[in-house]
Formats: sequence, C-alpha cells, structure tokens
Amino acid sequence: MLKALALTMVATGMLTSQISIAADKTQLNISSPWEIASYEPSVSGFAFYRLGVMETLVDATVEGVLEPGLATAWEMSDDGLSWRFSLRNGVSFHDGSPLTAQIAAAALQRAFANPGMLKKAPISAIEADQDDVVISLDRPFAALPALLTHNTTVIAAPAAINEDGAHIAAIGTGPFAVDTFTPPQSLDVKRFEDYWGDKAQLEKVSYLAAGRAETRALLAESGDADLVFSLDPSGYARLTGIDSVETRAVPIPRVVALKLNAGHSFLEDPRARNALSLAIDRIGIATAITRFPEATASQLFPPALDQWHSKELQPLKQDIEAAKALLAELGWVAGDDGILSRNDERFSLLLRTFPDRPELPLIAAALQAQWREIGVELNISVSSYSEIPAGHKDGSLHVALYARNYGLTPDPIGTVLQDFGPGGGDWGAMNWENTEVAQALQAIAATDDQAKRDADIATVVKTLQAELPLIPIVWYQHTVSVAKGLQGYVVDPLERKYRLNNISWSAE
Amino acid sequence: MLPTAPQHNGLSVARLIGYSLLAGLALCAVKGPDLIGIDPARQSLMHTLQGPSAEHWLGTDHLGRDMLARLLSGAQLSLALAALSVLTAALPGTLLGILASWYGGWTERLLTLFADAVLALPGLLLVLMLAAISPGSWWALYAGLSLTLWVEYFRYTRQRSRVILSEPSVEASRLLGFGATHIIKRHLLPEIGPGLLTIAAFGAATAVTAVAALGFVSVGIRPPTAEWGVMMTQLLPYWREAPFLILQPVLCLVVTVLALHLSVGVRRPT
Amino acid sequence: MIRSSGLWSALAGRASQAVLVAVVVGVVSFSMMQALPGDSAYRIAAGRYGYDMMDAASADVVRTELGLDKPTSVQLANWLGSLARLDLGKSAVTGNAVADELKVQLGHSLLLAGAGILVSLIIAVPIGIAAGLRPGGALDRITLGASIVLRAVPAFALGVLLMLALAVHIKLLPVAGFQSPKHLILPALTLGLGLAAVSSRVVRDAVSEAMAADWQLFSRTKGLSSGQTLRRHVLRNATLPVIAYIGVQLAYVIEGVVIVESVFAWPGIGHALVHAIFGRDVAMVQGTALALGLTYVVLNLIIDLCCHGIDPRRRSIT
Amino acid sequence: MSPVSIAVEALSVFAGTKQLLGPITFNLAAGRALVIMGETGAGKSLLAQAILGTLPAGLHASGLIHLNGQRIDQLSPEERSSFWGRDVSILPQEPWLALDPLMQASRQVNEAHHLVAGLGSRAASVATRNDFTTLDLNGAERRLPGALSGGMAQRVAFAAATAADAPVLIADEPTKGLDAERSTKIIHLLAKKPDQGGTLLAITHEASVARRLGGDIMVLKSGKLVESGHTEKVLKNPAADYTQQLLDAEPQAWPKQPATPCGDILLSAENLCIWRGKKCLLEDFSLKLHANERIAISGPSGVGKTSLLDVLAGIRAPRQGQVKRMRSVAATGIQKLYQDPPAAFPGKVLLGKSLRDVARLHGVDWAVVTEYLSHLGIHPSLLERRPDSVSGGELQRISIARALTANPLVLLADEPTSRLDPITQRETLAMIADIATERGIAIVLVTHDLVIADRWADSHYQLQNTGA
Repeated sequence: MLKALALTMVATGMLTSQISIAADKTQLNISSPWEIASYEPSVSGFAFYRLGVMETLVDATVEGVLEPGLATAWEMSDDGLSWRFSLRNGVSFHDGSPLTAQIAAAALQRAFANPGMLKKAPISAIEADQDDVVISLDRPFAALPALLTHNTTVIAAPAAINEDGAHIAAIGTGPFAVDTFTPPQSLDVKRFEDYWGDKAQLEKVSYLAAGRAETRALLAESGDADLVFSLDPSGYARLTGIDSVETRAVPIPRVVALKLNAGHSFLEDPRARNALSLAIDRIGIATAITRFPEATASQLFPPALDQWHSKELQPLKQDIEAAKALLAELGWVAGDDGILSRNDERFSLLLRTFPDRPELPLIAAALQAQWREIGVELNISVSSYSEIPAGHKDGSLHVALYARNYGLTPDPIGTVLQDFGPGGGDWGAMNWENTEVAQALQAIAATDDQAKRDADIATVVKTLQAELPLIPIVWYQHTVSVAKGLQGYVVDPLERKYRLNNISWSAE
Repeated sequence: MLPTAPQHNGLSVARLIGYSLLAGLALCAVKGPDLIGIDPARQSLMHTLQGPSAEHWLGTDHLGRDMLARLLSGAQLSLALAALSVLTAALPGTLLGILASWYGGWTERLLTLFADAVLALPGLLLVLMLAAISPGSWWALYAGLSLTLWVEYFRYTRQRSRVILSEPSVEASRLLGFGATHIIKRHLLPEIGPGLLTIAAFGAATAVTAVAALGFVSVGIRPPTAEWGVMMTQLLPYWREAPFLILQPVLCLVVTVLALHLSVGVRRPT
Repeated sequence: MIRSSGLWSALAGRASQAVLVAVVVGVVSFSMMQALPGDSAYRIAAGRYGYDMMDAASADVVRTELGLDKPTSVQLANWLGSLARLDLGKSAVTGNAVADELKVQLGHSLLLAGAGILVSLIIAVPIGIAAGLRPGGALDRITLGASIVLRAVPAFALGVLLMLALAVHIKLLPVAGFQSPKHLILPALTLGLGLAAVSSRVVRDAVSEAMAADWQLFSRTKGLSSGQTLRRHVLRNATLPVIAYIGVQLAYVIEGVVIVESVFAWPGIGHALVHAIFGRDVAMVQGTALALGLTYVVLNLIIDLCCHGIDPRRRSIT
Repeated sequence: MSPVSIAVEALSVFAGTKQLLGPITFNLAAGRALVIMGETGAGKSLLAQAILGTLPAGLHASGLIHLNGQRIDQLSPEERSSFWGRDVSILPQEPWLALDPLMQASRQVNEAHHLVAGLGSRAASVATRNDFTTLDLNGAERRLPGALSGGMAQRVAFAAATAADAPVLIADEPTKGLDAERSTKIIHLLAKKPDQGGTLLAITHEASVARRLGGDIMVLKSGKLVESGHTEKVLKNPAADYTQQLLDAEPQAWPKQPATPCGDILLSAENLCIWRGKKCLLEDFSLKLHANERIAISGPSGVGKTSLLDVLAGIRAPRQGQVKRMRSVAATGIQKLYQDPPAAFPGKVLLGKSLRDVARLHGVDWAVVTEYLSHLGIHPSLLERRPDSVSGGELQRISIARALTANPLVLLADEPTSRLDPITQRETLAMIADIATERGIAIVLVTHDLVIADRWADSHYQLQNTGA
C-alpha cells in the first residue's frame, strides 16, 4: 500500500489544472444511475429511447409540444373513440428491414400487453390499416398521442423478437444503432447512416450506468464522462466550481410527496393531514438535503407543469402551533414522553420509503424529527419501493415517501387520472375519493382543448391542496453536468431523451 | 538455538496500552452519551456539515446532528454488535473444532465438509438475506455475520487441537484418569486461546466494516440509529465537502482494531 | 515408509464438497428467499419496470407469468430438477437465461477478484518478507499499523480516494467502467489493498517462523549465504501457509467484490447478487450463489494442487 | 608441530553480568581432536556457539578466539558467518530438525557442494553421489527428511556440513538420541577427521564417546573447567571426582540391581501381534508381569517397543492376542513415563497445578505428594515453574511423582532417561527401581541400551526386526 500512498503524493503534487480533451471528437461518453437490465422495451425502453436507438410514433419538443415521430400525422374520430396514426414512409430499421404499419401495430400491442404507459388509456384494440395504425378506445381519451411519446411504446424490428415473443436484440429506427450491450452496466451505440431524419454528427456514444453518485461526480470531474445525469447535491455543488464542466439544473415535473392512507383512523380527517403538512420544514429540507431552496413545494404540481401549476393557491407552509392546535381539536393529547395519544392509542406511524433515490431516506429522517415536534412518532422502513403499491393493495400502508413523476408524457393527465381518479392509485391517493375531482379528471381526459380544461384543473388542484391526499414536500431539479465544448445539448425537463443527433463537439 | 519469534504472553507495554484503550472505548460507549447529554437524533437543518465548534466539538452531520453524540451512541451499537457476532461465532466454532479433532473419523470428516460448504456459501448471501428477512433489525445483521465467521474458529481449533491431542501429555492425562473437561481446560484452551483471540480481534473489525458494507448496499439499521459502519456510508456522499466527517467513524474503528490487536497480540494463526 | 497420496483424497474431498455445496446453496437460498417478507411478485415487478412504471397491475402480470402462486415445494423441486439437467432457469427480472447472465458477470468478477488477489500479493509478499526477517522491527510495526488502518477503512472510502488520487488528479487511469484493461487497475488496487492488509501479516508470520527454524540456521552454518538461505529454503517453506491462507481468503474476496463493483460500475456477480436478492429473483440468486460456491470449490482445488506442487511431503513417498 | 586451527583464550559467556561459561583457554592443533565433556547445563554448547558466533540473543562472549590463525572474536556476525562451512563445519544437534523438511536429502547435500564448495553442477552431483555411497545412504537420495531415520538424517547432515571439507569440524552432542549401533557409526565418521589431518571439536556427555574419539579432553562442570588432558589418561585415572562421577554413571560401571522376589501376576500378554500400517512389527509376543518385577525391553529403534507399551497400557489394541489385566489393577493402575519429559506435561500450566489436579482426582492428600517429591529430591520451588523451564532430569522425577500419585501397580517407562545425561540417568533409574521394590510396583522399562537393560532389570526381552 506504500506504493499507492507514494503515488497519491505524486498525484497531489503534480496537480495541474489541465482540462481533459476528449481524444476522439466524434465520441461521447454518458453516465447516469439507471441500469439497463435487458432488451425488453417495457423494462429498458427508456435507455434505447434516450440514446436514440428506438423511436415512438409521436415525439415532443423540449417544451412538451407534440410533434411527428414515426407517425407523420394523427387524428381523432369525431366520437373520440378511435385514433388513426399515419406512418412515415421510407423508414428502415437498423437491420435494413422497412417499417410497416403491421410492425408498428404489433409493437404497440406488445407494449399494451406489458405494464407500461398504454395501460393508462382505455384502449380496446390496436390494428394496422394500410399505412396507418388505428387505436380504438372504450371512451374518449384525448391524451393518447401524448402517451405514445413514452419510451414503453417504442417500435422495435420483428427481427429483434424471438419465436416466444422475447426481445433478444435492440433493433430500432433511431439515429443510433446498438454496437455493444453489456447489461446491466453499459450500452455503446454507433451512428446509423440510413437514418430517415437529420443524421447524427457523433459517431459513437457509450453509456455507462454508474449507480453511485460519488462515482458519477468523479466521472464528470475527470472528464471520463461528458454528460453526467442526476448528480447528488454535494457533488453538484462541487462540480459547479470546476471549469472543465458546466452544470445545469432544470426544474422537472417530479415531486417528492408523502402518500397518506386516508382510511387510517389517525389520518382520515383532512385536519390531521393538514397538521402533518404544517409540521414539515420544507425550506429546511430543500436547503439542507436537496439544496434547491427555490424548489420548496408550495403545492403538488411544480411550475414545470405550467398548465397544472396554479399561482392562486395558498402555498403550503410550516406552522408548528397551528399543527398542534389542529391535532388538539381532533382530541389528541400529549403523553409524558411527548407523543400524542387518543383513547390509549399512540400517534405512531410507519413510513415506507426506498433507497433508490438517496435523498428519500434523508428526507424521511428529517420528517421523523420534525413530526416528533408535534408529538407524532414516525418509524421508518427503508426497503423496496414495491412495498408501497403492495401496502396500498393490502391496506397496511400508513405513510409512504416517494418521488412521483408527472412528466412521463407531455400531458400528465394519464398519470394524474391514475393517481386521483376513482379508487385512487398505487402511487397516488389511498382510500381517498372525491367525486368532484373524479368528474373533473374525466372531463380533462376527454379533451385536449386547454381552454376547456382550465376550470377543471383549477378544481382538482384546489381540492388536492385542501384535502392533501398527498403531501408535497419538494420538487425536483434535474441536474446534469456537461463537458465544456459540447454543443447543442439541451436539458429535457421531461427526462425523455438526450437528443444526441443534435449534439456535437465544438472544434477548437 | 536462535530465539524464536516473540510469543505474546505476559503483560507487555503494548498490552497495557491496548487494555486501557479498550477500557476507554467501553467507558465512552456506556457512559459517554449521558455525559455529553446531547440527543444524537436532534437535527438542525440550517446547521449541517459544520466543522468543530464550541457547541459541536466534532461538528455536525448532513442533518445537522451532533457528530460526537452520534459517535458515542454509535459506539454502543457497534461494539456490542462486534462483540456479540464474534462471541456467537467463536463459541460454536471452537466447540465444533474440538469435537471434530476429539472424535476424528466420520465426525471430523462430516464437520469439515460442512464447514467447507459454509465457506463456499457466499457469506454475503447469508447476511443479506437475514438482513432482508427482518429489515432494519440489527440482530439479523449480527446473526448473519456470526454464521459466516464461525468457520474460521472451527478450522483453526481443529487443526491445532489435532496436534495437541496426539501429544504424550494428553495420553498421560487420560492414563491418570482425567476426563474431557480437564483435557480441554488444561491442554487445549491454554494452547489455542491466544490464536483464537487474534482471530476474534480480526473478526470484530470485520463485523463493523461488514455493517458499513451492508449499509452501502442500503441494507441495515433504521434511522435515526447511529452506528459507525452506517455513519460511514451515510457520510460518504459528503466526502469532498466535509472529509473530516467520514474520517471520524473510520478513526473510531481504527482505534478499536488497534486496541484489540495490542491487547491480544498481533500474531495471526494460519 | 509409505504415505497415502493426499492428492486423491483432496480431489475426492473437493468433489463431495462441490455436490454438497450445490444442494446446500440451492435449498438454503431457496428457503431463505421464501422466508423473506413482502410479496415477491411486487419485488420482481419493481426490479423489472422501475418505480415510475411498476404498480399492482404489473405485479399481477408478473405473478401469473412466473406462476408464483404454485406451492413452494413444487418450485424448489423444479429448480433442483432442472439443475440436474444443468439448467439454471430464467431470471425473473430480465427474462434472460440465468446461465447467460452469469457467463458475463462471473467472468468480470473472476477477472476482478483474480486481479485483486494478484495486487494483494504484489504488495503483501515483499512487505511481509521484509517485516518477517526482522520481527518486531520498525518496518514490522509500521506495516502492522498500516494494515490495521487498511482493515478499518471501508472499501468504498478507499475506492473513491484512489479514484480522486489516480484518476482525477493525475489523469493516470479511468475513474470507472470496464471497457479496457486500464479500467481494471483501480478496482483491483482497491480490492488488493484490503486483502493485502491481512495477507501481508500472514506472509510476515510465515517468514518469521521459517527464520526461527533449526534448518534455517543449519543452512547458514553449512555455508549458504543469508540470501541463498532465504531463496532456497525460507521462502519455499513460507509459501505453504500463505497459499493455504489465500484459500481461506477467497471466501471473503466476494464481499469486497460487491462494494468495489458498485463503486466502479463493474458489471460483476456480487452486484448482480445484491440486485437479485432485492428483486426476489430466486432463480438468479440460486444461480449466482451456486456459481460463487462452485467457483470457490474449484479455486480451492487449484490451491490444493499448488500445495502438492510445493510440498512433496503430500505426494506419496516410498 | 602442526599449525593451530582453533585457539581460545579466556573465553567466557555471559548472560548480562551472570557468567555462564569460562574462562576457558585451549589451543587445538590440526590433526588433533578435542572432546568437551560434562553433564547437561554445563555450558558445553555455549562454547561451540561462542566460537561460531551463534550465541542466542541476550548472551555475549568475551576473550580471544583464533580460527586457523585469524582472530575472529571481534568480527561482525556477517563476517564470521563467512567462515561457516568453508573454514569450519558444524554438525548440528538433532539433525532431523536441521534439514529442510521440503527438500530432498541429496539436494541439500548437493547445494552445499555447489554453492559452498563451489563445484560445477555436474561435479557437485558426482560428489553428492559419492557422499551417499560412502555414508551408505544409497536409496535415500530422493527422500525427504521426514522419511529418513534418525541415523540417516545424522549422516545426511554430516555430508551437507562437511561438503566444503573445512579443516575444522565441530560436533555438538553428535550421538544425542541415537541407538548404540547408530552412534558407533557417527563416531567412526568423526574419528576420521583428525586422521585425515583435520581438527575435531566434539561436545558430549558420554564418556564412552570421548573414549572412542581419543585426543584431548576438557571436563566442564557448570561452565567451569574441572580437568583436562589426554583423553585416555584422564578417563583411566581421573583427578577430579566429578570426572569420576561421570565415569561411574556409565551403564557399564553400574552394579547389577539385585533381583527381587516376584509377587502375583498383575498383567499378562498372550501371543500379541502388533502392526504399524502394512508392516508387522511384532509377532506372537507373550509376557507375564508380576508385582514388583522389573522387566526391560530393548531393541533397535523402529522395532515397535513403544507400540508394545501402548498395547500393554491398553491405549491401542493388538492385531492379535490379548492383554489381561488382573482385577486388582484399577483403570488408572497402569501409568506411563515418557521419553521426552517436557512433552508429558501440559505446556502452559504450572507444574504445581498439574500435580494438584492429579492429587484431587485421586483423593490423595497433598502432603503425600510433597513427600514423594522430597523423596525424589525435587525442591518445592520448582512447582511454581512451567515444564519448559525445568531441567529434563527434574521433570522426569516430577513425572514419576505424578505417576505415583495415581497409586499405580504397573509402571511402563518408555526410554525415560535417553534424553538425560549419564549422572541423572543413573540416579533416575535407581530411584525408579527403589520405588518399585518399596511399593511392590511392576515396571516395564523400554530402552535401546542393552547394557542398561541387562544391569537394571530382572528379566530382559530383546526385540529383533522381523524382516517384513
């Protein structure tokens, strides 16, 4: 080990501020925490989509405006129960085979059979009709095109699927074709010369899944990776001080929220939920843990979802006394250990959360201390996130802490409907129903005319703010570090794709 | 002819230091938390990752909790965990080892085979699974650890006692009419004791670092409980910003291991 | 006089060990997986679809697809049965054949573990010898201190430190990844330093023991120089306990591998094992555990053979 | 007058300030042999170590040492080691420990020829082959030390030590632990040295060895010189009584122990057959053991003496035949004495503790034990020590006391004195005999020394190698 120490000495000794220059100017290295388990689109679609290997029928701009993808145009039937997507001509897969409506329809049927975005729409059938793909619905669903931008609806070549329907390769239509794939860690792609759209300038892109934020920060700092996604607060802070990289943070429609079991005797009364919300020091959490004070959640939907984010709402804030008062109203009395109790029941709850997003256990620990202030005892179980839907199903869940993404598709209605519609949702309300909201959501789903929607959206957000089936805590900032000299990279607030074919190295 | 490698019996200066260090640690673990009287769980989100100050002698962690308080209450759990896992590994390991060498033949073969099989079972598997069976409870951790650690004691005890039991002195004792207990007490334990202690010293370190490793793969003890290994993993993300923080639990462990080695002697039996 | 050849008994022993391991691993891992709390359908769905996509619906899909509602006895029987046909089944999470996944991951892990042990020897042997020649000397104490510190520093901390020193400051090596041989160095060094912490002491003890032996002195008094004695007699004798120890050490390497793999984004088997356990991927856990167990047995067999090579006493002598 | 090869002047060895040896002065000319004689603990070995520069840490020597005319006492250890093998060969004590356990016998000799004598590899192997032939070690070339008999190991070590044919040969207790014929062999080898014009410095406690080596002799007692001169003269009519004692201690000089009337049978063995591995050691052996009878069993090493004792003790079962123990003999009625006393006691336990355990177990009053001890001439202070810090003779006597505490009727003694120097040996055996007669104990003594067997025992069984 002496040798190593010696080396370290030398290392720190000859610490020169040389900026690493990527040797090959047409090569790009990306690192992010997300591992790529397999070829299955419903599992790994996100990666193949982000890296431009596969494409969807419908695409969207960074602002979330829908634009043609593999489908050049689409129209809804007058009764709103059928959608027709006309396919782009002359698109060929990486193996040279042409894209046909049959292939697209088959791919979407597979996507619908598997868990994924399409499940959120009331789809009755998916068929091919000459050069079009026709999707029939049970009831009107205006956001269908938006769902078709999601990475679980990518179109893969038939050659990639073996006889028993499993994906054994990733053959898409995108600007990049798979070069080498070592699950779950890395995926190298190379430029696809016969791409239908504007070809990529980069020749080779390699993606490395690095689970640890510390590792990613060092990858960015050393220049081993040119694009590094989701940096931890501490690493982000450090990288901002380094001149070989440029750090960017954009607000995204992802929110850290508490799911409350409104069926639980302690939590059924909205006042109880409000009390818990009032006890939370959101600014503290946003400052100390996620480190973006501006991202303190004043309401559920972040500004990134401008149509759903409401300026009128009274922002959520901390007020210990008010919280205590509310709980007192509900007949809670502090015991000698400071913990509230009501007819011999201690106000003790179990919070379920998971470590996959490192900040969650920290926030949980913070909540534990803050709720202690108002006499609520919180036990924390850090386990698999699947415990949350499981607990929702069997009703054993008290409180769950997680990050919910309302930006999976440009139009969040699918997700919102699932979360707050009738019966609530695994990642939404639990044992909480509100007919007003339910009706409003149905109405929103049925139309894409914003003017018609606004009123209903207002009802929804107002009720959610008042009833708090979910207690929002902080919004997310999507953090990226970009190597100096990289041109054309735009941070996608919907975390949908990297748009690699627009990226190039500035010649210097 | 030449002086042989120093055997560690008799009270040397090193041992004195070792013992006093251990005593110190034990004292800190037992009395420490009350002495400083700061709640290791008390947070102050506006004063996180602070350096040492009059208010917080060793600074504050990522949630603004007092490091000294956490280290002290962590000492309780860490040391208990280490001691327990070592103990629960050493007892069966040693006994089975003696059993094997005593009866030899099939008993020995089977036990050895079993031990080898356990060694071949990835210890990590056992620990992770036990930890997963009752998430966040630390008894599972130490049970898992002992399950993987006992084999070392078994192997060592077996190899050494084999030799010792074949010595004339044991035969003499048998002829004189002594039973197993006497032979274990007078012949085996005095001979293999030091070696076992050394393994134990290493085992204790393994226990704490293993907890750290588990915490790293996010298995382990529930918040807000403080434990050195867990603290190491929790403070890792801040290693560039506040290196002195992650250094503290590591140093605590270094001191513990050092104390153990000084007090049992540093000769590792192989 | 005649000694029975230790070689064959060693081979036989290892063979029976292998079989036992296969069964024990299978049963233990399976039954423990059953004992785990939580609905495995949910866990598997989580492992597959990620938290944005998984929900009760996807869990049900998984349940029916994998037949998790079958009685556990049937599931275990199936696994053992297919094991007899050398078929490890399919990963519940990725749907790929477990064997295929293991091929890649075990390969990477063995590479890493092997390199780690190599590094540990490169470090431990010279240091251990130097310390063993002067037991209680300055070097002995210093290296002891160093190995204690190294034992107490968790692998991940060591890993990031090395990254910072060798990859970020002097851009000597890549931070993480596995595409080129260069990528192997840092993880191997991290692993090796941890191992060397102990093995250097083992070497030291072995050497100091050999130096105290009568035959060492006789080799000197019959006229060989200290160097010749060291090379021809001391080292040879000291090698035995060291190699034997490596055999024991192998069992502990894997723990280190897990951490190192996830710090350095190395697609290894330890990493996979952790994922599999969290994801309730029974087939994968069993496959991984089996692979690790058998690897351990094979490596120990190799070690037995090495000992036979070095120690003629083990060969049959007439 | 041939040149002086070793000259020692006022040589003394100290542990701190305590003088262990000396002052010793002698000149040893080429072609001569010098025997240093004295009982164990007389500091004989220290003399050799002082000359060689291999004194254990903590000891230091003073005085002048000249080797082949060069003064070496104030040279550095490294420099002194350069003489080893080339100017002076050293025959080690207990050669089976002195050979590398992992290296074939021939290679250990070969490397000496090659690296020390500087022969080319072919020449070296030729020389090695010659050594093995002349020392009749043929067939042992490829064996490992573990597979060599004591005598063979002794000769291999001799070949290795003398490969470079250094003018001076130092042999420290060359016959230790060897049976009669083997020690004769090695003595012949040593005796050759002066005849060939070399110099021999031999250290022994056996007058017989000294006699056969001839040359000059120095008798040491606890580090001090008591007498010196021509070996023959000194041994014929010694001036010092200590020398006389040493001579009297030779078994040849012992008076025949008076036969004792036999009591009734305690133990009987009928046509025993004992095997070790595939080899039959002993066939159809029978004996009857009567109260206070003294039986000696002798024979070359490896003939199965120890195995026979184990069978009689009931520790191991015979292939055939049976051992009958009379009803009068309790389970602990048969006790054993061992060849290597330190190995017969738990190493890390104080002797007193061990004895008290035995006394408690057999309900014997401690006073009785102390009485045995004083009768055996053991000072109580010794009981506060560990086995390894008590001399072999004392320890053997303590083990006798231990055995007696168990009130045995039969005492099986396995070479109990072969590791002791003559004086102690004689005393110890005498004691055992007395106790036997006093307490009507039957004794089976296993020894490799025919004379002892003959002088000491009532009846004497000689075992022969059964050709197998």
